[in-house]
Amino acid sequence: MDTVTTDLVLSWLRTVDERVREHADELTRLDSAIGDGDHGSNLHRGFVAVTAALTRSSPSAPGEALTLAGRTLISTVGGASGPLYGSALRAAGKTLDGVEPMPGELLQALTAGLEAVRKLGGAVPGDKTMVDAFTPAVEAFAAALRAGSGLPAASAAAADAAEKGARSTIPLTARKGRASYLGERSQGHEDPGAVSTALVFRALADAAAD
Amino acid sequence: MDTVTTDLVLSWLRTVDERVREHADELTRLDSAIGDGDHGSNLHRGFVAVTAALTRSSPSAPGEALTLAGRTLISTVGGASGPLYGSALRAAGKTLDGVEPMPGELLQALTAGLEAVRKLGGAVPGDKTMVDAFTPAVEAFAAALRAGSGLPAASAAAADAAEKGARSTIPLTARKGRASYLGERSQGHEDPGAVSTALVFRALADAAAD
Amino acid sequence: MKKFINSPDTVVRDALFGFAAAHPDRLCVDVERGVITRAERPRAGKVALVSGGGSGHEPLHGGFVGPGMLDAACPGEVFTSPVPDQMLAAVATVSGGAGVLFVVKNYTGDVMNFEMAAELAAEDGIEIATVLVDDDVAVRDSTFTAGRRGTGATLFVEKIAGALAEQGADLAAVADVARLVNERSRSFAIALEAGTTPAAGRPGFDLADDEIEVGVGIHGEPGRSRETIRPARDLAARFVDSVLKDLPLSSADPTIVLLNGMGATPLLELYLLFGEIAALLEERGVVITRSLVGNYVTSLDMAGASLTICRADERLIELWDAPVHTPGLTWGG
Amino acid sequence: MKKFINSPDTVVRDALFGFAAAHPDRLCVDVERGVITRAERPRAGKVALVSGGGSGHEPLHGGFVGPGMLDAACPGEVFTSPVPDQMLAAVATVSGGAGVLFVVKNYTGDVMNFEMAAELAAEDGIEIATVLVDDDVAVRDSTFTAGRRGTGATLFVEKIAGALAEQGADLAAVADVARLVNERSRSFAIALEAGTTPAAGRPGFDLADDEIEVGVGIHGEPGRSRETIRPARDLAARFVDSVLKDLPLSSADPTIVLLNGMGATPLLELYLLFGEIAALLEERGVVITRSLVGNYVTSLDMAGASLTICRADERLIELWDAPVHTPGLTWGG
Ligand SMILES: Nc1ncnc2c1ncn2[C@@H]1O[C@H](COP(=O)(O)OP(=O)(O)O)[C@@H](O)[C@H]1O
Ligand SMILES: Nc1ncnc2c1ncn2[C@@H]1O[C@H](COP(=O)(O)OP(=O)(O)O)[C@@H](O)[C@H]1O
Ligand SMILES: [Mg+2]
Ligand SMILES: [Mg+2]
Ligand SMILES: [Mg+2]
Ligand SMILES: [Mg+2]
Repeated sequence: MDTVTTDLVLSWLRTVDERVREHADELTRLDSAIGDGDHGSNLHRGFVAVTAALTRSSPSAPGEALTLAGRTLISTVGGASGPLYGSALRAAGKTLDGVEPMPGELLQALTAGLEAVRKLGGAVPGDKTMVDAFTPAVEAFAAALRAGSGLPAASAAAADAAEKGARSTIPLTARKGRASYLGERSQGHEDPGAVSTALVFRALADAAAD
Repeated sequence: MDTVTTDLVLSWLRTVDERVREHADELTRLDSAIGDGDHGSNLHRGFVAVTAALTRSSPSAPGEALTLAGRTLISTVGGASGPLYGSALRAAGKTLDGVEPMPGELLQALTAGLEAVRKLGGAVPGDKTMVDAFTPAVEAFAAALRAGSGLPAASAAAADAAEKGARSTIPLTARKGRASYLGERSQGHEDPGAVSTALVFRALADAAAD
Repeated sequence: MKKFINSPDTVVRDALFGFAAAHPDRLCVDVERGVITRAERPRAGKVALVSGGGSGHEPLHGGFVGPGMLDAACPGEVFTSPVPDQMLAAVATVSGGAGVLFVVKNYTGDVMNFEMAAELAAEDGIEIATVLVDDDVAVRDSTFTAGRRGTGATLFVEKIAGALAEQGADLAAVADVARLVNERSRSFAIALEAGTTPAAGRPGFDLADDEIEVGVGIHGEPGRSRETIRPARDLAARFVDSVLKDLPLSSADPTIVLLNGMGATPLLELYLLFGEIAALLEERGVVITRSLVGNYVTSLDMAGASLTICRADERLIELWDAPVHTPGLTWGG
Repeated sequence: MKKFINSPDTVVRDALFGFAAAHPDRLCVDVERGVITRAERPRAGKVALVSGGGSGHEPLHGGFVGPGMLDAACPGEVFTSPVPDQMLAAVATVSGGAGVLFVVKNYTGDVMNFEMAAELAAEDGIEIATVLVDDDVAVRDSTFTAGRRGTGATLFVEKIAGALAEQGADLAAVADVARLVNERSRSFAIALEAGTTPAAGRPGFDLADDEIEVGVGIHGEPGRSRETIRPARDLAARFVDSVLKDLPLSSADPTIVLLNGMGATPLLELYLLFGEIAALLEERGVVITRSLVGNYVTSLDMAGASLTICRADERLIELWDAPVHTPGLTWGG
């Protein structure tokens, strides 16, 4: 079974909720170092609301689920990450047609999500933001599909790339978001948004692996 | 030479200034435990002003010196200790007539000082205040004179008694001053005002011993 | 200790220069004599209100000098009552011939220094009345001790007596209303962290990471008991129970409620705590007629709060509502 | 962490209940939708001012809602910008048909969330203008970064634009004056201790006993550099130099000067520091036309201060002096 079912997307989003909960303190600690120490609680609040919204309205298509999740994040998270993740999921959801889209369509959706983040936030790779994890993840996902991988393997490749991308932010000087206020003092710290993006992709890989 | 000369009184007051300076931190620490942590700086401020006032006006009689010192304390210290020590020295000074009074006259002056403190503050021995050092000091001074001691020995006896009186405040429950707010939690701490009173009598003993 | 100061010895003096610079149009600050008065000269025939006490409680008292409240304030050294010379200088400056009310918080030092000043002023033929503020229920009142401390109710007394004086009442009437407000007001405080005086350089007492000091005063004196931190809801009950025990209230009583921060407590927490206290008071049938939430009677950088309630009546509420224009408290036309 | 809270998750909601209880006569607090508005309904034809941002900066913004200043405030979670739904609810409540000005501090999150709200409101046919406040000189301004942060000047913008809106000016004029005030205002902050968010439970950064953080923001972000504590006189020079470098002033310029406490700094220290700053400004020929000393744009329990100066003109001073009646700022008839 290599299509993107509604169940798979629901399981993905539920897994993100779990992972964010588990890593909330870590995300907050990372954000304390170069930001304002709320990234963990921001995402936690958001994905708890997402799970609740999905349970309430049990969407019948993957795109519908992602769009609802995006809208919910926009309405509950605030901060920089709320509009960014919210717009990403909404854009991805709007791109995803039908009840069982193919992996290639998920790639388009992820690409649309990344585009939304880059358009809204204006960050490019190297600015020390979630874009530094998101971009290589989408690229790895695309490369894996091109190489003939199925959804589980492509998702795992994306998760690996996102984690590597997150780690790659450590030496960078932040140029966007709150960490940019620190200038060179932001060097030596991992970007919290890049780390949470890696969690999102790892959750996709785990959901797809089942 | 067993009279109370102006020089002796000036030397006494200067010695108090020195001792208060040396013990300011200790007095403040004691006051932090059961009060508001200012007794050291209060007395320090006061006796620096006393030394300055005495230098400025070089009084020609012991009573004049003590009265001036008392007035200066009232005008510069504030808090509870300012009016108490100030009134004590003023009352003592007013009692002390002539340029070279006898030790018996000093006893009368010290007694008047103690009376002023007790009248103004309303404390009795056992209330955990400076009265617990002042009272035995005056009694010991009186007893020594009665037993035929001269000024140096009587002053030393008074200082010993004041120090013992100060230590005797440790187990007491404060009933007057700021420490009384603590009720039984004031037990186990030495009263800062009793300790500073012991410094005053030790300074007298040292000045008289020269 | 990290503070915006030049030296522990010059804190009050240096701050007075800043106070003068900040309010040149409304206040007159005599740094040498340690007296803060209104910019306008005293109105003949108006009872003058003079207060004062140790510094470190700002905006009390200097921040309450102005139309509708105090005529003068005498700031002592940090946590140390002012000296009689200051009160005498204040009286000389603001006395309008109708007598002077001393508003004195009940601490041994304050009482003695104001008493000495009152005696000397009386010798100069100036009529002085004194109200002692003693509202803190954490301290047992007894004639054998120093009695209850004066804390939050000082603001109520200064505001309400100040309003009556502004209306032209005589000294007896102003002193009476001041005493009435004090009798009908009670306070209770809890500290999360002690404040640090510049002279001591370290906190007045040390608390563990989960400890609070219950029943503290405003001078870094330790409180009645040390307890474990609890949710705001539970602490609110502690505040309310302590005050109401000493100040029984019926739903027919108008009240003025002050939730006061001790200096380092964020307004966000004060509002939160006030919400819990208001809910509890409502449960118990107590009506909040007027309220004030903020840092008014502080204790340097102590983290904590105090609750003060005044059992008012229509007249006291009217006087409370009267215009006041001071750096620390402003309302009305 | 010791705070007057029930749980880190409910801090803002719980505090809003307290805010409502504290100001029942003047404010309307919609706890569910997270919007604070004036008690009176919007005046038809008046431009409405809506601001908001993360909580923890009280009295900013909720404490600045009232006649002469804001029409509505949207409090986000602690240090987290509010969500667009809040701004839309605020707009729906306070729009008087003459358009709405969003006052937004320049932080990525605030900018994005207000932008989304502005787009959605525009779709509903409501005219929205936005002013971005970016006064903090500690941050280098550049189009490649997030730009300067918005801090103390927010109070100036909200007060002055609010006054003009109250006078009946149209949206373009109100937005223009808001931008003018922002352009002419600069700020700089120094922290002695970081604040602690309820969520993180520990200070945003750790400082040694003699360390200070220079050029900090109001969200517990560390500053530009870590330095050794110095006397207030020297730190005053640091504040003044930093601001004046970016905001050249001649003795002909009227100024508005705000010395702002970050939450845990006693008023005594703020006044002391202000005294030093005022003396330095005088030395450099800068005239302080109006000043404000106190805790206005705070950062929870951060110990520290920020200096904001606005190069004003006669018109801005007039608007500054116009009556304002809010919980956090009150003057005039
Ligand atoms: N302009 C931007 N473009 C992309 N990502 C951004 C941008 N600004 C911030 N971020 C991401 O958002 C993360 C911070 O999110 P969060 O802490 O929730 O919001 P805030 O910074 O408002 O407190 C950063 O670690 C970064 O990855
Ligand atoms: N009523 C009183 N009678 C006698 N001594 C008193 C009385 N009240 C306080 N004292 C003395 O004053 C000392 C405190 O002085 P100080 O700290 O300078 O003043 P304050 O208590 O106003 O801060 C106490 O330790 C005590 O010995
Ligand atoms: Mg953050
Ligand atoms: Mg003391
Ligand atoms: Mg004292
Ligand atoms: Mg944030």
